[in-house]
Amino acid sequence: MKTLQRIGTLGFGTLALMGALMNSAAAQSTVKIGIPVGLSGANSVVAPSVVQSSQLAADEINAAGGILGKKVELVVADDGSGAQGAQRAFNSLVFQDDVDVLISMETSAARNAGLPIVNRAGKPFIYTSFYEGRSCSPNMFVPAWVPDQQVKPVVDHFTDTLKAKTFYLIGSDYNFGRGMLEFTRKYIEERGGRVLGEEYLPMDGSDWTSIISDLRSKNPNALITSTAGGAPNVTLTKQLRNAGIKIPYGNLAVDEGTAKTMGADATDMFISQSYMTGIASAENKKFLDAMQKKFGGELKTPNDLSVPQYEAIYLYKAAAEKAGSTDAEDVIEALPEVSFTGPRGNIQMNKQHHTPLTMYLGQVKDGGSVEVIKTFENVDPGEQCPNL
Amino acid sequence: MSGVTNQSAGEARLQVAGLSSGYGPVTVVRDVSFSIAPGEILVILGKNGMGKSTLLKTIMGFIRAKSGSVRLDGSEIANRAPHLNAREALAYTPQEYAIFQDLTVEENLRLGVTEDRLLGARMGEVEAAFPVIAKRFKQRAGTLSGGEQKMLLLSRSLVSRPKIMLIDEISEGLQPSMVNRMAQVLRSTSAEKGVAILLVEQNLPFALSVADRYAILKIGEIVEQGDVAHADTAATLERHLRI
Amino acid sequence: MAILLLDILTTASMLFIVAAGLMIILGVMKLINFAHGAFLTVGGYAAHVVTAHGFSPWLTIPAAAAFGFVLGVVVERVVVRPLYSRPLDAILATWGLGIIIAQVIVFAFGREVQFAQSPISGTVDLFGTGYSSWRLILIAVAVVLGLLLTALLYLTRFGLNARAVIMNENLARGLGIDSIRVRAMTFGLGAALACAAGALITPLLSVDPNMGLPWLVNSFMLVLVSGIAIPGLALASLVLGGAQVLVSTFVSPIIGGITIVVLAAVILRIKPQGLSRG
Amino acid sequence: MADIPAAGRVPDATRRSSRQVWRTVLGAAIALAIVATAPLYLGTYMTNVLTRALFLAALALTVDLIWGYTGILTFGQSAFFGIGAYACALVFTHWGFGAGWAIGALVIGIAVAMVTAWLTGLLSFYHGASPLYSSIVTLALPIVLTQVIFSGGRFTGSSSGLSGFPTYYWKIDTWFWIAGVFLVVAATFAWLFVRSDYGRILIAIRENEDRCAYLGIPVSRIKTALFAVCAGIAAISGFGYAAFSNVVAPELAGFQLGTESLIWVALGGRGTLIGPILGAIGIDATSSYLSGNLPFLWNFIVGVTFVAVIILLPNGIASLITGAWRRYRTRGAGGGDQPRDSGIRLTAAPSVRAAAAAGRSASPPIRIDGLTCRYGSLTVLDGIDVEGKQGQLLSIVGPNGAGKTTLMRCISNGTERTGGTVTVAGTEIGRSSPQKIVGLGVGRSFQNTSLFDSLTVGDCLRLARYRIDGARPFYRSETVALPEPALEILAATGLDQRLGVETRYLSHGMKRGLELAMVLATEPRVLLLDEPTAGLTKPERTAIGHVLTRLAEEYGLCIFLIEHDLDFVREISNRIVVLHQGKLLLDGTVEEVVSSELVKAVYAGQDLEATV
Repeated sequence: MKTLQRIGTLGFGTLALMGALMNSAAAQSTVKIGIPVGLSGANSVVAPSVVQSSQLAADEINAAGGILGKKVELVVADDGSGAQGAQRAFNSLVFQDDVDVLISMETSAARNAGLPIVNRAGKPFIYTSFYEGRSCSPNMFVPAWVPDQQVKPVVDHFTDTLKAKTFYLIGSDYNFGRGMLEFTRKYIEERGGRVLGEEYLPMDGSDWTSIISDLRSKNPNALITSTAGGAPNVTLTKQLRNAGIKIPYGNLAVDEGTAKTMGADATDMFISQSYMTGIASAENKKFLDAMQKKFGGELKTPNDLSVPQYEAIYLYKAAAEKAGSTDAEDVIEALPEVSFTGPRGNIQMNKQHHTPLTMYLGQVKDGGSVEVIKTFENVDPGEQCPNL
Repeated sequence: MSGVTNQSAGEARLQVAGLSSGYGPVTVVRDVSFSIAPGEILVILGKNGMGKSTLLKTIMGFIRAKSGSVRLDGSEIANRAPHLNAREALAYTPQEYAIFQDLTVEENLRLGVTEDRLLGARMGEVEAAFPVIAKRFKQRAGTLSGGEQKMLLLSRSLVSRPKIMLIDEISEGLQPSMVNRMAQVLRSTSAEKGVAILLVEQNLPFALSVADRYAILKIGEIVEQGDVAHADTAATLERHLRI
Repeated sequence: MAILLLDILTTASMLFIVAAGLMIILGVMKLINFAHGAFLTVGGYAAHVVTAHGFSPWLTIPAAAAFGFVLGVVVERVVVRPLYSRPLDAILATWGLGIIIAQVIVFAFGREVQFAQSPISGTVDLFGTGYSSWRLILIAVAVVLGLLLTALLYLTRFGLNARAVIMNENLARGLGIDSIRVRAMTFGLGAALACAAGALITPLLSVDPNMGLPWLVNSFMLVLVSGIAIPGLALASLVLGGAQVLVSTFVSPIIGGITIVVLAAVILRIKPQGLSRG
Repeated sequence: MADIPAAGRVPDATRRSSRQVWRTVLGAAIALAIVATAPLYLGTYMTNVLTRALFLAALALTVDLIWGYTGILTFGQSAFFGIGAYACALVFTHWGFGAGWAIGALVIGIAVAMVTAWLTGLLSFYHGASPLYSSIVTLALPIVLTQVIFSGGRFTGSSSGLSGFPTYYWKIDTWFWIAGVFLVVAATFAWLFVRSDYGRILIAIRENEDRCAYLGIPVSRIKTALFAVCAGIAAISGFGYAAFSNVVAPELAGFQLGTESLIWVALGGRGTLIGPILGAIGIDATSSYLSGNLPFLWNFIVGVTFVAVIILLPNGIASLITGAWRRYRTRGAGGGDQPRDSGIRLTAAPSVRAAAAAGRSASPPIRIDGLTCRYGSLTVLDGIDVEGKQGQLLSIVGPNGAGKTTLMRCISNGTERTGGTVTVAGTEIGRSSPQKIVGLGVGRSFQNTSLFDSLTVGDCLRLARYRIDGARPFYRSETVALPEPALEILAATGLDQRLGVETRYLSHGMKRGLELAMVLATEPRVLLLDEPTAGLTKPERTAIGHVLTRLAEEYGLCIFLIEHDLDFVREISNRIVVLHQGKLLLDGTVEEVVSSELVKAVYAGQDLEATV
């Protein structure tokens, strides 16, 4: 029965979307926001939550009169979590739907593939996903964290509080995985720690046997991992637990929702995020309540990808209003100058198109809830794009 | 001219009428008719490439009959799947690759019965006919000598308690003494159990020592038939089979 | 060193378990089942469903096998049977089937990672260190599976019929064996083994719509290298799995990931019939 | 298109082929016109989508050549596409950008792809390799390549690939034209290629690789060369794709794209060129349109359609249209089994009699010493010594399983025997492959008449002349030069009137005749015939017997004949070799064999034949 419902929902959803596509030509009195996102492929697990938070932002803005008096319209396209799909999605959003802005969370491959199209068209592009850093384009803005911001809380906590001296790093062999761990290694060494091993497995690899055995034989004080989201993260954690590894375990790639569904395997894991559902602020409470009200049982747990997406739409609104138009050039100029206070606090991007953020170090407790154990205010992204 | 019809359909165990078959567009067996009564042995004679093996394969259901009928105790079995024919007591012994070389003698015999438990009860017959086979029970069939392999073949047919045996050149490559043994077993099987036997042979002495009747196949057609005991037989065979 | 040995043994066991279903199908039906990866996935989801409904995690394996058998028999009838005479097309059709199964899973369960409870978790103390209990259990499972399959093939009537069909299908038919039924049963058995394998590896893996895919190519290579025989598969799993572990440990896990594929291509060039023949 | 000026000057006899070329050129011109005007009414988005699709269609084209025409199931064509794409991205990112760099990168891409393909071919297309093995290698190729890209770190951009490298930011229309012209040119060449002499060879390889080898066609070399050329084309399209889209990612070289391209080809219709192109464009463009909104449903539909097409329409969706067209045409023109104008003329090749005379003085045409062949513990042939003399018709008799066919095999394929030597005209054959032995002058016919079903009689004959006359890559020869005896057989069987008939429609007797004519077309000095008259009617046998006698007597061929029909043997043969259980029992004249006590003893009461 549930299956049927899902298929039904999917059917209606797509019908509605197609309807939206067909109507799009008629009404030019709207602001179109293109959302290329990985509905299929590696990002498909988290993509629905991103779409949901986008919908909430659009609804709220429309209820409050829209942007410059125009209604906000979302155009979602599947990028397949990869380069080819992203090109299709960006092409169709930019050239077919003629959107005013692209706001989305994507894989690095998809972002890289879409960026030339964005540049060619001169559209603003707010990339709402944390990533490995140092991707620069005059058109692209990043209100999410980069390694410089995320790694420090974990390493600092491990070295200062848990007195870890030796570390072991495990990642998936891809840009994000390697970028994160490269930074982590540097930072650990800066802090006087030692990295005993740094190992990678291909993205679709699922057999961590030899890496875990190596880890065990080197006997480090702490472990930090940065795998691809979804399956590799889960398989690594499962196999670590199965192998009885109990040293402090910092996971740079897991979000609250996944940690929760992992059950007992995730217990005691450390995670470092710019957003956690447990943030005690009026904005966060309001956001969570609104999400709950809007989506009810279908709600996907808001996370460190969907919340920046929500805020990014508001940032775009602020920029357009500051510029007084939705003209691409004006908005691009205005974006670094506006701010928005959302569930994560006050968000203001800098001249290098990246964002100082408050980071939270959390630990997964029995039952899957995440307890915030430390807050790091206004962590600077560092020199990401000095040439901008 | 084609046809051996000295039996009426009512008595026939196997009745073949107007049967044609072949490979793709090529017709190899043309309009062949004959019948065999229970306890009777018919031998099909002819040289290589005349369609003898094809005829057996068509009766068994391996090759599609293009036209004609095949009746077992009066009911049509033409173009029925071979495994169904086998289960209804047609025991077919092909000329080549007729045993499973990599299976043991026992396993080969088990494949002759529909259920494993039946084999034990029927082993007596095998022991009586070919004592050597019973002795080699656990041996791999491929390690048997050529003659022993042929004995295994017949044994496998015997344990299946067939109504009809279709046998393709069983005597080929055998020592004369062994050929005689085969002839004895076939004769007694047919006589004591009322099995109808269709033999395909090139070994004339063997064929004539076993069969009740003969038919000569030439380029797919039956060109001559008759009783082996008939006075004309020698002359007829001479005419058709020698140069 | 002891750990390395255990790693090799457990990896080989996993490979053996995962590839067995593919081998049975290839052996009897001369058909490469590229939906094998999808069958593994189905097994993982079967495990998920069983534990999500509160049944014992130990039930996941028989449940997956039973479901796989039914699935296999249906698939054989609809997709595979028309393609017996076109073996290369059958590869493509089963690959397409894999795509379909993955999509159906997405419709039914969504795209996200699912979880199945493990029958056993934690470690056992061996040679002074703890070693994953489930991995150790897999060694036993592989051994039992190998013995059971051998027994099935060599001690039962079904096995005798199946072997007869492998060796000479026409002769088998002439002896009353319904080779079509044997094939259907075999495909069912192969699918059942694949699904059971899927359930067996879920305690170490995540359940997601593509979980089986990475195993497909490796299983395929193993089966070809094995020369289509149970001892051959055991040997191939040990050799290739061992090579994978060694390369991963001493060279790099990334190169380890392609060890099986490359080594298999080389072995098959030298011994086209695989390890257990010639 | 270098052939076109030449086509203008060809004499009358080749009018039909030049019409073929002109028709192709006309088709290409129409396609180019469509390409030229399409951006005008398509709009930016569709132009963009189609530009990508056109590059992918070129990839599908190469898959069709390899799989559809030649029958090699390849999962790895995407690897070459990826190599071309990465050549572009790597050079532009790390070394430099400009016209010189672009050409350099393209050359590097093509060269790397072709060398990789050539090595892959060496590995997987050896004689006797199973078709599955080459599929395995092509499967491993993209997997390994993807892993290499992943581990390339910053250099290859790992999983994220490379993007934003400098490239030509031409207008999208310009890119569309580039892609369109490239595809049309590639397709035109491919179209002419598959209809040329070489194209027939590809189909022949697909239908019966082994027979090709026994006609002296270097199958492995042709497959490897084709693989390399297709790799080059795929690399060019990958290069174009990368330069246009300004991004490369590991998935461009991956196994998934490899299988996807198979799906395009299968759905479009393998072995049609146009079908796969339309399949690729159609599916890629539609998925651009639909997958954004219906990603899962879309994949599901593609999967179901794919499986259904494989099962129900093995020739793809195109076959629905071409099938209807063919039915429509045949209603007017009669079925495919009717003789049609084949456009082929037979001519006489320079006389083989002269050649035979020239070689008369040298060593015996064939000498076999101590030939032994074992399969495991089974000895099929045991120490056979025979010498075949010029102009001798030697019949090999013996009961089934005596090793007659194995003897033929051991002579015609150097890898078959386990001991002893075979010397053909003074040259020891060593471990030579069948096509090399054909080159020495050994022709072999087979027991079963498995010809090349979808080739016409004329095509088959030309195929048999490959070793002597070669084949042209973009052009179809109009004449087939055949040695006199081959022409005689064709005339005797009436095949010369049926040159345009596909061989599957031939009668059994005609197939036998064609088989023999094909073997003779290779101009052998030694002829190995395995039951050439099996299943023939009396007049047909007589005709063939007559030809065989003349071949031996007038043309000086040495003929080994396996024959059961002793009447026939006696009529035409002057020497008989008796084999029994792998041993040579007797070697003598017909009379000697018949009167031999030894033969009688062995065959006593057993074999009618030996009592001749």
